[in-house]
Parts: sequence; C-alpha cells; structure tokens
Amino acid sequence: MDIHEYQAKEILSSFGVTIPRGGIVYSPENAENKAREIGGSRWVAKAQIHSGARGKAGGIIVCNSPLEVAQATDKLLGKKLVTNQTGPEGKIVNRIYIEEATDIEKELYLGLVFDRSSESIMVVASTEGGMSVEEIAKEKPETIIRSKIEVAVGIQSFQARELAFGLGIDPDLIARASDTIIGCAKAFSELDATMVEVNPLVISKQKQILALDCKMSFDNNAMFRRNKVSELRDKSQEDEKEVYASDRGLNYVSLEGNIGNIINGAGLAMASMDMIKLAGGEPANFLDVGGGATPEKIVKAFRLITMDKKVKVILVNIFAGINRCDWVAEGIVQALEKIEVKVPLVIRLAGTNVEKGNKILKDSKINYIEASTLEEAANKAVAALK
Amino acid sequence: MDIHEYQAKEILSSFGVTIPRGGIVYSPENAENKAREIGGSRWVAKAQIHSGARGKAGGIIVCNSPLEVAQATDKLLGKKLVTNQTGPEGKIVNRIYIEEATDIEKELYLGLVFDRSSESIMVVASTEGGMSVEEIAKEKPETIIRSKIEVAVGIQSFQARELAFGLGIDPDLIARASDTIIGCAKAFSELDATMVEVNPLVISKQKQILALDCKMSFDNNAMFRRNKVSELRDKSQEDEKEVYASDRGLNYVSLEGNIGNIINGAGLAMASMDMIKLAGGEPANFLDVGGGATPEKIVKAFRLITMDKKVKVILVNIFAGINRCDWVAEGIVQALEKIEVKVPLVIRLAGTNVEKGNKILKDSKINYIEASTLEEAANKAVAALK
Amino acid sequence: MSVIIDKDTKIIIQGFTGKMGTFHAEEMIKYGSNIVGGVTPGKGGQKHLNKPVFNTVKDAVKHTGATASILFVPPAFAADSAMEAADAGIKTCVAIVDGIPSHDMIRIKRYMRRYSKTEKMTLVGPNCAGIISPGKSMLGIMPGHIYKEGKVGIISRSGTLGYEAAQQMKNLDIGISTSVGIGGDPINGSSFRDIIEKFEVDNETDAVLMIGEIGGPQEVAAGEFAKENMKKPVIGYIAGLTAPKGRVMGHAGAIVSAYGESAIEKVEILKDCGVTISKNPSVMGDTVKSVLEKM
Amino acid sequence: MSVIIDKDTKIIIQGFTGKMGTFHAEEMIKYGSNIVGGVTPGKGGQKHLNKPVFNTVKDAVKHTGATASILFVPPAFAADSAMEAADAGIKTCVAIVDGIPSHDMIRIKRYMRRYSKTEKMTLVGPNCAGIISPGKSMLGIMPGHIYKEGKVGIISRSGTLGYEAAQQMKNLDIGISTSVGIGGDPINGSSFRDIIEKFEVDNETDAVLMIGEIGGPQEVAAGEFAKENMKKPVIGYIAGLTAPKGRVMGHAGAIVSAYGESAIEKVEILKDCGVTISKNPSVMGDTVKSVLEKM
Repeated sequence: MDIHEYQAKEILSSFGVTIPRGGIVYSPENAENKAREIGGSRWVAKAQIHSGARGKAGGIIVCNSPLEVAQATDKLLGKKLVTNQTGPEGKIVNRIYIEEATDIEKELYLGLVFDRSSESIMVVASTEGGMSVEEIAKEKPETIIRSKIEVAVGIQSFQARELAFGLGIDPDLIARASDTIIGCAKAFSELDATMVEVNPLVISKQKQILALDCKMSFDNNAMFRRNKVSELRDKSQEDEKEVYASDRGLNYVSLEGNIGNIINGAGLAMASMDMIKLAGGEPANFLDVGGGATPEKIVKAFRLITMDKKVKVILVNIFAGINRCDWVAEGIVQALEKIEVKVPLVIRLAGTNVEKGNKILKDSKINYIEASTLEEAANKAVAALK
Repeated sequence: MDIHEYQAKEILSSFGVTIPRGGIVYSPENAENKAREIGGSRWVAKAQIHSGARGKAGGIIVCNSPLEVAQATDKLLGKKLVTNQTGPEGKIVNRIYIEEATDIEKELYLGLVFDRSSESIMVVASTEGGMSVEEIAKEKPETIIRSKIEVAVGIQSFQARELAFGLGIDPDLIARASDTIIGCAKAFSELDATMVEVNPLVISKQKQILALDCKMSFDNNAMFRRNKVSELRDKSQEDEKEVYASDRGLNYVSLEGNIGNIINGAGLAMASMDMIKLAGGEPANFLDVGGGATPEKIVKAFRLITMDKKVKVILVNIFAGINRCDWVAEGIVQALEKIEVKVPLVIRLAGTNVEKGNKILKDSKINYIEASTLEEAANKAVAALK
Repeated sequence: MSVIIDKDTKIIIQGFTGKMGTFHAEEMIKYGSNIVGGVTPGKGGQKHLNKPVFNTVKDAVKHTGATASILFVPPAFAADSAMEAADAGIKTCVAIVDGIPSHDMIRIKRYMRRYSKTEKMTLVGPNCAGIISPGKSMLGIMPGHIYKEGKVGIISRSGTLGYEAAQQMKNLDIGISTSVGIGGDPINGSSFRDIIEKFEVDNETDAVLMIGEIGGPQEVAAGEFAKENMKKPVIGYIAGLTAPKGRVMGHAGAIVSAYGESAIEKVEILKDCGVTISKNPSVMGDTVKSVLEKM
Repeated sequence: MSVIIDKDTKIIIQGFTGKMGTFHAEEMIKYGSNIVGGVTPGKGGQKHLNKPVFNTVKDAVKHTGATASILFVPPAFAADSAMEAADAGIKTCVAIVDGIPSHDMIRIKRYMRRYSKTEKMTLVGPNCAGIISPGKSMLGIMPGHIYKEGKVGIISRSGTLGYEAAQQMKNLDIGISTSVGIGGDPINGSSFRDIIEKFEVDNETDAVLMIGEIGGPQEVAAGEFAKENMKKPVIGYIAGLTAPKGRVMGHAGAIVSAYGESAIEKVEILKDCGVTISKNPSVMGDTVKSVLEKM
C-alpha cells in the first residue's frame, strides 16, 4: 500500500526526521491561508499523487506570494497528472501540499527496502539525490552505498554514521544526518513498511538536513495491526479494477494486451501469460483467483474481466486440486448465467475430475472453446482474436 | 536499583498487567480518604520498604473500615521493619500503599531474570506462589517451569501460553494470564530491568488474574537512558554507607566483621577478604576503589571506612598497574593528613614502582604496618586486632 | 526413507479444529499421512477426527512423538505458531498460510538462529502447497492423485504450476520422489537452495525440476549451488517472461527489482549453471523426460 | 604466533583522541604493540600520536589493515562501537570499559549471530584489563612489566587479581604465553570456555591458569570443557569464599544466584573436572609451579 508524500512526511517527522514546514490543502483559499501560516517568502505547491517524477509532469509549482500559491493550487486541483510512473491514464490530483521553499545546497538519496538475500533491511544512499534510484544505479553506480540492518537488534548508530560519512556530509552535520537515517529505519521496522524513500534528502544552505520528498509503502499483509497506517489509503490513486479486485480477494494486475485471463495460482497465471505471448498474443491482465477457485471467486473474476473494454478474448485456465473440476465447471456455468460475455471464451480445465468438469461445460448452454493443455489454450485464445 | 512495590505495580500496569485498585499515602488522614476513594469494604495497608517478607514482619495489615486503614497507616509510618531480607537494622517505612483486598483463589509465582548461560531472559513460574522462589526451589522444585525469551525477537505469545497452561490456568483465563506474562517481559526488556517478580500472581475468586505483589530491579549501568526509572530511587531504603560509596564511584558492600578493607579491583578485593577469613579474621566490608586507585578515591575510601564504627583494623591492599605505587602512596599520605585514623592500619602495595611507594610511606609521618604479600597483609591485619 | 518426510513421519496439525485444519487433515489422512493429533490452544484433552488435541505443540510432541507439523492458523498468528513448532522440537514445519507479514517472516528467521544447525527446524512456506512424497506421505494441500511415485524431485514456488508439472510428468509416466512447494513470498522458510541440497543427497532422487518465477535471488543461488556441488541433473522453468517490471504478480515475491531477477535473466544465468531449461510451461514434463533419457 | 594477538597484529584504538584512549595508546606503543591508528568520528583525516585518525572503523581497516581494536568509549556508546568493529571485519576487539548495560551486551551477542563462525569477531570484555602476550603485544591496560614471557596461559575475570597472579609467577620465574582478562560483567564477550579452547590448541601454551570468582556458570562450563577435551593441565582459583549470598561483590557478575555459583561449589566442581585448585590467592604462583614441575 502506497501513501502520499505529505503522509509519509508526517510519519517520518514523528520518528525524528526533519521536514520543511508545510500543510495539506484542498482548495485555493485554504492554500493561500496555509502559505501565510507557514510564513516566509517562497513556497512550493506540490500535487499529491501516488507517483514520483511529478516535477517534470508539472505537478510541482514554486510560488512567490500567497496569491501565487492559491493560483497554483487552483491549477493543480482536479488535474490528471501523467508521469513516467502513472501509465498513460495518469492520476488525479485531489490534495495539494504547501511547503516552504528550501534553499538547496546538496541533494542526496536515501532509501530503505528489504534485502531478500540477507533477509534483512537494506539502507541505500547516494550523493546523487533528485533522480530515481534506477537512474542512479545506471548512471552513477559508484555513488551508491549500502548498509544492512540486523533485524535482531535494529539499526545501530555506527551504521547511520558510516552512511552519513559515506555521503560526504560535514562532521558538524553527521549527528543530524544519523538521526534522519535512524528515524527512517525505525519507521520502516515499527510500521511494517516495505519501502521508505527520501529523495531528495537535502542539505540546505542554512545547514539543515531536510527530507524534501518522501515516499513510503507498506505491507498489505500487516495492515491488520496497523490501523493508523491503513486509514491513509487513498483509493482514488489506485486502478479502479485493481481496487475492485483487491477488495474481493483477487490478485489482479492491469496490462496492455487484449486477452483477458482468469487463472488459479500466481505461478500458473504467469505461465499462462507467457504461453499467450509465445503464441503471439498479449495478455490484458494478470488475474489469480486463488489456489482454490470457488464459484464465488469465478463470478467476481468474470465481472472484473468484463469491466475491461480492451478485452477481446477471455481465457479461463483452472488447475483444480482439492476443489475439483466439476465444482469449478459449475462455478463457470453459474457465472455465465449472471454475466453476459460478448467475446470468445476459451476454457481449459485440468486436474481432479477433469472429465466430469468438461462434461458439465459441454452439457450447459454456454458458448466456449475447449482446450486441454496450456499450449492449446493459449493457441486457441490467440486464434479466436482473428 | 530496587524500587517499591507500588512503583513496580504502576510500571507493570502500564504494560498491561492487571493490579488491584490502590494508591500511595503518606499520612493517616490521607489513608482514610484513599480507602474511601478506592471503595469496597476491605483494604490492605502495605508498608513500602525495599524488602520482601513484609507480612511476617507486621508490615501488611488487613483493615475492615477506612478508620482501620488510618489506624494501620499510623502504626506503620516511621516504623523500622526487620524482615529476613533487611538485616538486623531493618528498613524505615515512609510510604504506605493502600489497596483493595483481594479474594484469593490461587497464588502463583512469576519471575523474570537474566539467564547467564543462554544470555537471554528467563521467565520462571510456579503454582506455589506466596513463598520466595528460593523456598519454592527447595521445597517444590517440580512445580517450577521456565521459558527462555529470545532477545532477538522478544517474548512470543506461544511462550506466554505455554507458561499459562503449565500453571494449570483455566482455558478461559489463558489469554489474560498471557497478557500478564507478556507485559512483564516487555517491561523487563524495554526498561533495562534485571529482575521482575510478581509474587503472588493471584487468580481471584472473581476469576481475575491480578499482580498482588510486585518487585522490580534495574540495571544501574543503564540509568543514563532511563530517567523516569532513576527518579524512583528511594535512598532512605539503602545502606547509608553504600549510598555514600555509590554516589562517589566506589563499590562498597557492608559486612558483619571488623577488618575494614580498601582495595583496588573487585577480584582482588574478594581475594583479600578470603585471605582475611583464612587468617582467622572477618571483613567489615567489601570495598573496591577501582582499577586505577586515584588519590581522590583513596581519600574517599578512608572517609567511608572511618564512618563504620565496627572497624577495628584497616587493611589497604593496592596492586598498582599503570597508576604506579609512588602515586598511590602519595594518595594515602594525603588521605591521612585529612582523615584521622584511630585504628591500626596495614598497608600492602604491589606492582609498578613498589619500592618507591613503600619509601614514600616510610618517609612520611603516618603510622602503619607494612606488608609485602597478600598473605602477610591478611595475617598482620588479624594480628593487629589483638 | 525419502527426503524430509516419509510414510512413518508423525505429523500434527496446528490449528487442528478449525475449518481449514479439519478439511486438510481429513485429506491427508485419506492419502495415508500419519497424522497423530493436533493443537488448538484451549481445546487440549479433546478428540478431533479421532485424534488427540493438545493446548501446546510441546504437549503434542511429548505425547505423540510428532516430528512434523503443518500450520492452518490465520496469518496474524502464523509466526508465533512456527516459532512454537521450532521450540517444541518439530523437525519439519509446513506453513500453508498466505498473507504472513514480511517483517514476521524475518523475525521467525532471527528467532531460529538460537538453534544449532542440527537441531534447527526446516520451515517450508509460507504461501505454499506443502510437501508430498508420492505413495508415502502428504504434508500439504495438493491433489495427491496427480503425483506418480518415482525418482524426480520437484521444487516449486507456485502451487498450481507445480500441479501442472506433476500432471505433465504423470502423463509421460514419470514419477516423483518428493515435491516441495516453497511458496511465493519474498522471505520464505526454505529456499530453492536449501531444498535442492537435500535432493542432492537423497538416494531416492535422480534429477530435480525447479519451478521458479521472477523476483528475488533464490533461483540463481540454487543454480550456482548446483553448478558447484551437484552431480544430479537439474531442470528449470522460470515463469513471468511477460511480467512487467516493478509490478507484483500475485505472489508478493514475484516482482523484479534488481538485475538477475527477470525471467530472461534468470534463464540465462541458470543455463550458465548447467541447468536444462524448459522453454515454456507446457513442456516441463517433456524437458524432464529428455534429461532422464540422457542419463 | 601466539593465541589471539601477536607482535605484528595491527591494532586500532576506538575512542583514540579521548583522554583514556590517548593515555593507553601511548602505553601500548611503549610496550611495543603495533598501533596503526584510531577512530574518532568527526576527526577523520587528522593525526594523533603520529598515527592516522579515521571517522569509522571500516575506513581504518581499509587504510591500515588492522585486525584488532580496543575500545575506550563511554559505556553508553560501547555496544555500538563493538558492533561497528565486528561489522568492519576486526577479528579481536577488547572492551575495557566498565558499566555497559547488560541488555546492551545481549544485543551485541545477538547482532554477532549474523556472522558465520569463521568470520565472527572475538570480543573480549567488557570491564576487563585486556590481553597481553608478553614480549609481543599488549592490547590492554595492564602494567606490562610484571608479565614475564613464557608458556602459561592466564584467563582472569578480575584485572588486579590477574596482575597478582602474574607477579607471583614472575617472582617464581614462571612466564606467561598470553593473559586474557575476560571481565567481571554477567554477560561478556568471551567466556572462560571460549578462551581456554584457544589455549588448548595454542602451541606456545603448556598450561592454563583460570582465575574465576563467584557467580555465573562460566567457570564450571570451562571446567567441563577441560575435562572432556583438554590435554593441557588447568589450574584454577575462585575468589569470593567470604562473599555473602545475594550481594553483588563489585563486579556486576559476582553474585551467587543459583547452585554451583558459590566459590566452594565451584571449587568442588572444578576439582571433579581435574582442575588443580589454588587454595588461596597468595599461592596461585606456587600452585602453577607445582603443576608445571609434574609435567
């Protein structure tokens, strides 16, 4: 689960990370007042969307008066911002963060993620802040420094210090920089985060260490014990179909192709998509209805796939284990009684009671193309496009 | 560092341990009001001293009216209680804890200490609450159950559950009992405790799990980061000489004999005491002035030893390392210029520049008996008694 | 005996009396697994499916001699249950449960460092189908009948893709010694490498099929292990050729975040390690067959 | 080379520029220890005692090749410094500092579990006098001149009691291979057993003197190890015959809290393990002598 910049800043600030003065607003009037309240002579109006690279997309506007802040807010609110991370449909701007402008002396990068090799938390830092970590890795890999947090004891001061010295920070500012790193690490550990990113982390001309832009993602699986964090979810920033799916226990990822998939198991779903690609087609989505594909799940899956206007063929591929193909087939029949499917439908059943399952489908009134193997299913789906 | 029962209860209560309703009072009037405020019809007035076994010493009085509570408080306040843990001089009662009386169905024991073998925290529990853990270990060792907390992750629910089931607690009360155990473990870990004891932990007739008496000790070395805990120190409960010593960086333990010791290093101090005992004497104290015995420390040590009226001989045994015997000897001479010593004084110097040191002592005006080995020092000290 | 579990392995169910625990316990008993009881705190002393229920895993181990367990507890309690199993002396624990927080998985791993290598429990999963040694014992939730007894070991992240492989192999009359589902989470109890190491020394296994997917370093680590240390042939398939970068594909672990984590990169590296690659998921069985024929 | 440190061992001082660090660095340099630099965060790039100062231990190791360090930092920062040394690849770290919280010591131990046995640092102390290999190197704060070069290993909790033993031995013309102060705290970096194991395989050591005290299980654990595994004779002394039960005797670890922890009990158990006991602290040297004469 992702949250907005301003939410991440509030959280990190409560862990001792210094952030510029600022506040969230929902209207131009509100924005003008907020600017006066913050004080100073320069402000930044920042569109709050779940995406980086907002600056290039026009989502960040520097203002020289409260009036300009109001104007910038007016301009941004309700706009759809398209960045290189949002996809072509963009993301809607509903909230603006007004912040005092910072005189930047140096931009640094600071990020925390899980390190799957060492099964610990990895802190990544670089002197090249302001660009994405992927760009840094590509263009200035030699500037990247890393430190693995030992989860058994949490981050240690020496690690924060090593990183801070490694970033070439002044001896006078090492303690402040360490506090920032330790704060981010504690937030990561204590709130079940999966990613914390401060980019840029800046040294201001006034010798402050400030988190200028912050991003945090959280482990959905841990939200049962993170009430406060889960309240920060903003569904307006998520793909409508993905929201529908996740609210119904389906694993769904929207893709660019036109062959809709309904599959049980994530691995089998990826494998089926690979087969479609090999057969010359393009999957419209990844959809895992779960290991035990219940009739209810299958109904919901059809409803979801038919929401997607680019789908020209639907491929159902279910490997029934303990749930049995006959039961799955009945689920499909039920689903098609409720939902009208206007595109060709390819169904491949496999596993327990496959003959019974196929018989139920054949005996029903549904219109479909039968396939018996993974390969056949993919080939028939692609063929049905024409 | 030890704290009072009521302080331990407040702390544990903040970690989710259930305690009976109660409050601290300093006067009989106060006590009467507190009893009314607590409500109910039976109360217990409990003398707050740093010692267990208060009941047998008359420090705990059951009362049937607020008036009786006031009378009990009046009786206890200012009294010196002598228990089997306080030594013959007893401890002064300055605070009374008034608590609602509990209808006890079952008394259990729960304690947490460091386990030095596994370098973890050990939870010890027994169905035989109300007696000391030493007594339980002697009389009912088969009732003791243990669980080692893995410090890397903290106590786990299953461990609390295993202990609770192991104590024969009703399935309905397992969750509450687990909360108590987990609360104690968290308090231990998060506050740098060295001991947490709930004895008895009771199951009341109303099926509550209550911490009826609580004890906590803390690591003196960690008090720099435990401001709130260190404020709970009550010096009135500590040996006056030990307070003097610890405030001045000296390691001092008051003992029963009459040969006062001034020694550098805890191991050497214990060894010297052993030699005194072997020579037929009894040490009046353990006193370690620290590895590098500075003149200042030696002055303070003489001041401390001369406070103890039972001391009939003083033995100084310093093994000088980098600090050098000549320097130590000068410290002794300085000390004796400031402090009048009326009992025989045996001095043994060893280590770096021992000849110079002994020469300084001889050339000074101080009156002392020289010894060159550990054994000689002990023998001469015992001989000087006669 | 087969690797990890055998016909005689005594198994307990953690979360025995719940709906999932009950259903799958029955399936495992039907398959012939030696289920000796289960654990549901507070229900100790009762009987369920005619087997004893205990309050704690320690009690269960003490009274039944169980050495294996399988968890059917909600994700929030899974870490605690896995540690309880480890502490009670269980040797193999399968966590079927999907949705354990990553921080909890890391905590389990840190907890287990208290045990020496010889006394350390093998944790398989979470978010996996479990373990089956066809004809001997099933410690999982797979459809047992699609697994033919034989001499190929399978290690798979995905449950249904593992079934797909077993079915393809059965259709080609190829049997399986043991199939282990290690699960699709980013941090798991046993890695490909942990299990492939066991197969290398298992005298009932002649070859190993490794079914991986995008994301994480574990497939490559196993490939490197195989290159350095294995005499038995390894066949591999990596799902997710079409998966876009930076998106989680169903499994929390299936996300490409570094070099060597995309399907194409993994395939290249595994080839370099001497692993025979199944070029698509419909020929996993055929690829195994061709390797076996060359032996 | 001698056990743990040798003439060539490159040593850095953590807390180099402080008063304590400076004083003892000078003493160690005088003794002949190979001090190659030190660490004081924020003073990197400066020179101190004509040696380079670094901001981090990693920097110091990188530029000097140091493999040993000694800590002169305040107790509140000691755990952090020890972990920093471990993480920078230091092989032997001596913590002189007295007053480290017990919870911190436990955390250090948990932290060190991330390293495999071969790459794990040997932490000696805290609250100890350090290590000396007479005539070779001193990584500690002891008066070097009282240690005569020879073939007896010493392990002592107490600093000054260790000096006492060294002096007694010198007076009897008995030399020392290496003397290790393990410190008086309840949780320490290296136990008697950890060090005695090193002496057993050290070809410059013929016999070991172990100077223990009341409290804790470590003397007995070492005795049991000696009984099972050692060919070299072990001489022991336990201080605290007169210590009352339940009182801490100066050292935080010197408190009797269980059976086997009083001086009399430890002496009995060690005797059963074949350890020759020095019956009082004034005959430690004599006891060593009598054992050496029988060899």
